[in-house]
Amino acid sequence: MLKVRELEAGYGAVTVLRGLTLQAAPGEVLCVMGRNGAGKSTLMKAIMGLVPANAGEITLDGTRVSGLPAHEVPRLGIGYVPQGRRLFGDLTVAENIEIGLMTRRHGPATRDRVLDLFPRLRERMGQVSRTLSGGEQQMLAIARALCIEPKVLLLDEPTEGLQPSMIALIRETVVALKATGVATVLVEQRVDAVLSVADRVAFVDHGRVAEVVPAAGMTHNSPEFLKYVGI
Amino acid sequence: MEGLVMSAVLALTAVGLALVFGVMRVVNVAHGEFFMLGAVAAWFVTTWIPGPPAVGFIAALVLCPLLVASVAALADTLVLKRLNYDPDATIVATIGLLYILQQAALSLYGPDARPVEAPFTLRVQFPWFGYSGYKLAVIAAAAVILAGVWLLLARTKIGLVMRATQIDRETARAFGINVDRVYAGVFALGAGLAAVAAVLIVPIQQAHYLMGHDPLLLSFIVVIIGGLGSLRGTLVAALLIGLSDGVISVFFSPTLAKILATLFVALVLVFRPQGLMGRRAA
Amino acid sequence: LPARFASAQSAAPIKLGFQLHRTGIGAAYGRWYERTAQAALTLVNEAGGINGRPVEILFEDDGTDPKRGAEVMEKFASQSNCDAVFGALFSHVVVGTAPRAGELKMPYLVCSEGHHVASGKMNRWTLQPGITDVKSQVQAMAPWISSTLGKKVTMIFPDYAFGHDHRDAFVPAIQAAGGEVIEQIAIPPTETSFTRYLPRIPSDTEVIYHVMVGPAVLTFVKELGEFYGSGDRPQIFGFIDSLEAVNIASPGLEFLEGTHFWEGHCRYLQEDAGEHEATYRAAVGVDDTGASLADAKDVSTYAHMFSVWETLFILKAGMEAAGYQGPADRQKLVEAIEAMTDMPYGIEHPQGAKTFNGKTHQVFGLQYISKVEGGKLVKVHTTSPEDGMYPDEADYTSMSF
Amino acid sequence: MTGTATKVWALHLGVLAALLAAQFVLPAYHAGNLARIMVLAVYAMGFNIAFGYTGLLSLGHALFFGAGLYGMGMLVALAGWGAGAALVAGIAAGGAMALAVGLLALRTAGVSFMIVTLMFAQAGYLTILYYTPYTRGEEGIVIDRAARVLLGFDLSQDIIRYFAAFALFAAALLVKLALVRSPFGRVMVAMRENEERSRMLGYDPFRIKLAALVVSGIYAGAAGAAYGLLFGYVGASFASIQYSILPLLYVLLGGAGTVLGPFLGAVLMFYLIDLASGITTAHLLVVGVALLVLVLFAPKGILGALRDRGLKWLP
Amino acid sequence: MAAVALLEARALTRHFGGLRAVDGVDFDLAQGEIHALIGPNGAGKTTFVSLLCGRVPVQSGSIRFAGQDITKMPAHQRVRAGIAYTFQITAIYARLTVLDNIALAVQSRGAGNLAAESMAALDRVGLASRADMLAGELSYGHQRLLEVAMGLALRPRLLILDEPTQGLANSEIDAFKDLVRGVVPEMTVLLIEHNMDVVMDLAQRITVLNFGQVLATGTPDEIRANPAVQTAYLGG
Ligand SMILES: Nc1ncnc2c1ncn2[C@@H]1O[C@H](COP(=O)(O)OP(=O)(O)OP(=O)(O)O)[C@@H](O)[C@H]1O
Ligand SMILES: Nc1ncnc2c1ncn2[C@@H]1O[C@H](COP(=O)(O)OP(=O)(O)OP(=O)(O)O)[C@@H](O)[C@H]1O
Ligand SMILES: [Mg+2]
Ligand SMILES: [Mg+2]
Repeated sequence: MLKVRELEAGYGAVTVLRGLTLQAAPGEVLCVMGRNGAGKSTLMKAIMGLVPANAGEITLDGTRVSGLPAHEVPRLGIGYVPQGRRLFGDLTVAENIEIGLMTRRHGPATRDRVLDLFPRLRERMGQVSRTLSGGEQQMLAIARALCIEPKVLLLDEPTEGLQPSMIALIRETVVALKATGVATVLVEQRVDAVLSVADRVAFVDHGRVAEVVPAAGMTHNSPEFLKYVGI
Repeated sequence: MEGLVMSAVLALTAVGLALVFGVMRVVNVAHGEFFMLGAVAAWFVTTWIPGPPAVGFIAALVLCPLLVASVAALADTLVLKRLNYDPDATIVATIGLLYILQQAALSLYGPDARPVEAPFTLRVQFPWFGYSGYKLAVIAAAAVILAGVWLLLARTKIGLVMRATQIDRETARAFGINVDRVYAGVFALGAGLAAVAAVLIVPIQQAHYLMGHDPLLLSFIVVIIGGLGSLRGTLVAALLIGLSDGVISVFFSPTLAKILATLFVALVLVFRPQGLMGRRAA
Repeated sequence: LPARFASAQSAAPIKLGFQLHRTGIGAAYGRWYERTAQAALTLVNEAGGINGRPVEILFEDDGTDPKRGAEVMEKFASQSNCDAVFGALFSHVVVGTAPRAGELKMPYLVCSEGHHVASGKMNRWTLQPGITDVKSQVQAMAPWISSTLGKKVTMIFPDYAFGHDHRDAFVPAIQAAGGEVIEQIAIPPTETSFTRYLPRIPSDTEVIYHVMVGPAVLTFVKELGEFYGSGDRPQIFGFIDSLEAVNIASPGLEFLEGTHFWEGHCRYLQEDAGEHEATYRAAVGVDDTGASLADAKDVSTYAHMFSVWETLFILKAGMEAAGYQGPADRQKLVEAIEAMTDMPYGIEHPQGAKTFNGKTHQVFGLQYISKVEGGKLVKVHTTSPEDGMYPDEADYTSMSF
Repeated sequence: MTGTATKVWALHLGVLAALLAAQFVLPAYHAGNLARIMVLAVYAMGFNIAFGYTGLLSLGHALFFGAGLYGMGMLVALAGWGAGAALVAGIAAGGAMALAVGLLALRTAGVSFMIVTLMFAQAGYLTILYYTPYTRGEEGIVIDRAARVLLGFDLSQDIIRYFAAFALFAAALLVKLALVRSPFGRVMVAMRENEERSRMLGYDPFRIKLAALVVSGIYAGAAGAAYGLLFGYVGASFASIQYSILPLLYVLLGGAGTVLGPFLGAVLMFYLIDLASGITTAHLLVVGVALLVLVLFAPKGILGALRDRGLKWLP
Repeated sequence: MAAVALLEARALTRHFGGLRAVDGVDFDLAQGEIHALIGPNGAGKTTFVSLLCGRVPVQSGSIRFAGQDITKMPAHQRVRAGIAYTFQITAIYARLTVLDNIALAVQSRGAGNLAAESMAALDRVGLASRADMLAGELSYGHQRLLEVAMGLALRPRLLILDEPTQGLANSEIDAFKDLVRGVVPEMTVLLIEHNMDVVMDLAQRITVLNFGQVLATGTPDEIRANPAVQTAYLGG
């Protein structure tokens, strides 16, 4: 289980996260919502060790994650799909996958399992990833993260800029992952996307989790949406 | 032929620079000093080690690059890393490094140019003039090492990790790549390659504490002309630079040939800014 | 202070600034220039200093750079209040510094070989009393080359001012001596390898005249050796500048056996060396092969560094002649040096007797030609002072201070 | 807004006033140094306009400095021109050279630009060496003292030299200050920050960069011509690559994209070398270590660091 | 749609190597309309508008804008002629303040009172309170807004918005819709969007691109009903 407790983090003198607490259990999809600039991406980066935690603690199954050098975080089993995909654009699809596999030294078996989820990628292993279409790039970014066989998967706005059919595809993938026992933390702006996959929704406001609400029973008109993301 | 020797050595040095520049985006002004350090160290090693020149030379060929690589790795961890590889700050830092290395060589080695004995003195005699067998060996050695570097980059996981780091270091970290170690390694490898080039050249040219200047400039030119990130381009450019003024000097006085060659190469870049083999930036 | 310095009130030391090529391209020379100056200084002070005052030398690195050279001059004059400045060898430093010396009214005694002083391009404050200029050296050499080595000469020289000076002086000189220059190979300044130029040497060349400087010269000599191999080759005459601070016995230089060199001062102790030679060598710390007493691998810039020694003694003589008291007498010092003519052989002039030309601010002396025999430089010819004379090109004494 | 403007002008006029007064209080040695530093600072300021503000990292500025130096020097030494006319010609030569280089080199960007300018400068340097009969190559030429008289002032006199250097420096500083605070200054910075964006705001990157480079070249040419006139020496070493790197170093030390940074960097570098060489014979080591320490503590240069630590208004 | 045509593109083509990114597109924009451009990822939308605004040179075909042939006109002149483009991938001056970012746009069109007009432009998108922040320190969504604000500040005749709502929270999307509605009919808006709510809400006409070619053009209702669009894009 991923636990974030009283986390404070920011950029230089700017503090963005101010005592943020949340947790995600295996097999659960936790959606994180909040206004622009609330600190959602910063939370993801802080978990990954890419932004240093100034106070508070992050643990994964009891192991302390915060304070580790950034490159050791994924080795514990945390997969990350950054906002804007951030593929290794000049590398081929196969090489991007290879990097993912190297993180925790997984072999061809893992690769096959992941590619089974994304048959389209299997057709394009030799293509330079920069030239993939937006949706394909997003698939690759998720596939790459899955190659580390994560216990926790962090997805930062994975449907951004995608055509509706692609969005549906990504959503299906998230649901499929749930069944494998992965804890998913999903940053998402679209209410309908959230409602269709989330188990719980955490609303971030001013660097804190203001409220955590079970998704079951929420509708488009739930007051939390109005309050924290302004609908 | 002379141009080929020069091209070979230049290619080695330039590939070292290209690695550092390509992966780390660091304009390493001290690259030439690593070259110099390799040459100077080669002099010390060959002088200390008794026995036939070949023994000392081979020892130098192994030890000097290692030594220079460790100096570079040290510089990386102590200074460049702390600067977060900020492009401007690293220019100042490597200028500082340049001064330090130059002074170290001047104080410990002295200002004189000193020769290192070639490992063998085979001479290939053509009817009209003679040619040093050692120079042919340099060309061959450089070719082998370059092939090795190419294999390393294109065919191994180390190469893949380096390329991934080059493209996006933050994301590389998020996939378990120890970027600090990759950077230190690349900086060391780059410096080591310059040192190898220097050890190969000292039996032909002498070790001198200011000898790093020209290789630095030429390497930069070669790297950019070749097209960043293209090993093949770097090679072609090294050949182009190594041979160009030789060809032009058939028609003009040597100095004028140098001027024209310089302008010519500059114009190549003006009309093909991405370099010979480089990809045009998006 | 030692009692031998005359009186307490005048015992403030005389301060001399030394523009030292400690770093930069001239560093190989600078190191030995510093040692030579120190040795001469010790001697001067042991003998009672100048005008009864101890002498002190301030060494300051000029980085072999004209801009820094001028700054160093400024420092000597304005900050240290030196009485005179000397020591610079590389001509761009000299030319870059001389204007400032003139403005600061600082006697500037250069140890460079350039023709720039005698050509009248400097100023009243700049003098070259320690060493003969290139024009004179070359001219003195030409008759011997033509008569002994051969008449058809190919010149190989660096394609910049120093090389051009050689070309401009040697071509007419060898013609006057009945020879001719059949090919001139000017090597670009940034070159580090020379093999590609060597095929341009005409096959009927009788003498190769080479003058290269900088750290690449060893390469040049080696490549020349590789080019000719053990086959026939023309006579070879070079300026020792190519091999200053380099051991003739270095690997790759075997080829030099039997070739000739100009030497400003014979590096190897000659059989017929003058009486002061041994004293001079001991003082500077050089053995009979021209290497450091402390380290036989550390070869000196023997052919040039005497100029530093001699210049210090000229300063002494000049100051004594002028009754030099302090910076206010700097002009008198220059006038006193201008008035000098004969400089007889002695410990003050261990390289040989010289004649100073006050009008051109240039000294003229003997030149030596040596042959490499058994890995040593053996003197085979000494030019006469007249060989190197040429008509005055300037009269500094008519210029204002 | 106006509060900032007052502070800015007060600071810069204050610096100028202090420099003006320095001549009367400083010992001759330091005054002499300052004169030299001010001229070189003009060169670095020009470099900063291209590099610090417009983002054009040129490694060929020695060509523009050299154009000013030789443009002035050759006309005086060979054609017998007067100092005033030659000075103007030297400045023009710097600008013209920058224009010519810019027309070609600005077709490239980033590192390619860096290398193209470097190579043009190298060609220029070799050209100076090649025409030794006129230029005396690396040995250089002395500008006759008699020729160094401008508007009746003898530039070889220390005081006059100082004021001449000061006048040039002051003019350069104020013009630069006005320039970078003008709308055009903001557009230059826009080029540095994001060229594609600027194009889509309706600016022509090529022309703006060319204009900035020409201004930069004019500064460099002015510094070169003034250097030759004030110090009486014209030599090829000033056109060598070292003199292209020098202003870069000054600018980075003082703070890229700051008005006073280049001057500060020049002062710092000069005294670093001067003091270090007084302390030890291994002075390059001291200078090298000092550079490392400086850059570790102020990676954006001194003024850059100050700007980050609160003096946001520093232009 | 009786309005006069502001922009006419004819047989516009741009290939990258073998890839037909834009392939013979005919396209008209009426003065004062809000026109949406949709299509699958990689359909060539960005490339197409890049041809219109001059960021990518035209390979063949022609473009007329306000009666003038601008096919060969360089990008910066097209901006001056009244075509503004906001980038799909945020392109702001990260190290300049928000105010400077806007000022650069305002000064480009030669405004009188730079400071006042810049603040007014920021106010319109609700960024006035952040005028002194460095643009790079804005959150992603605010950077998007700034991007749009710069386009608006140019007061163009044609405003091209490339996925402007990407990364915006729902509340901001609503504000954004109001903003866009407010600029017509003085400006004409060409909008690339994947968010169908926004498209259907705002657009008067929609063009669908697929594989570099126009698949359909029509009103929102027509497009929604078009089976080809359903399969190619909206998914099912
Ligand atoms: N590199 C940075 N330096 C300084 N401040 C930053 C930096 N990156 C982000 N910030 C600030 O941190 C805060 C949170 O940013 P973050 O990117 O986490 O927001 P977000 O919730 O992901 O927003 P969005 O929905 O727009 O992506 C913002 O106020 C932003 O201005
Ligand atoms: N400079 C370029 N070089 C090569 N191919 C390019 C270039 N620019 C775009 N492409 C390719 O052209 C095609 C169309 O790209 P474009 O960006 O126009 O798509 P889009 O419709 O905007 O997609 P999205 O909705 O994902 O933004 C893509 O396959 C893309 O990879
Ligand atoms: Mg975010
Ligand atoms: Mg697009």
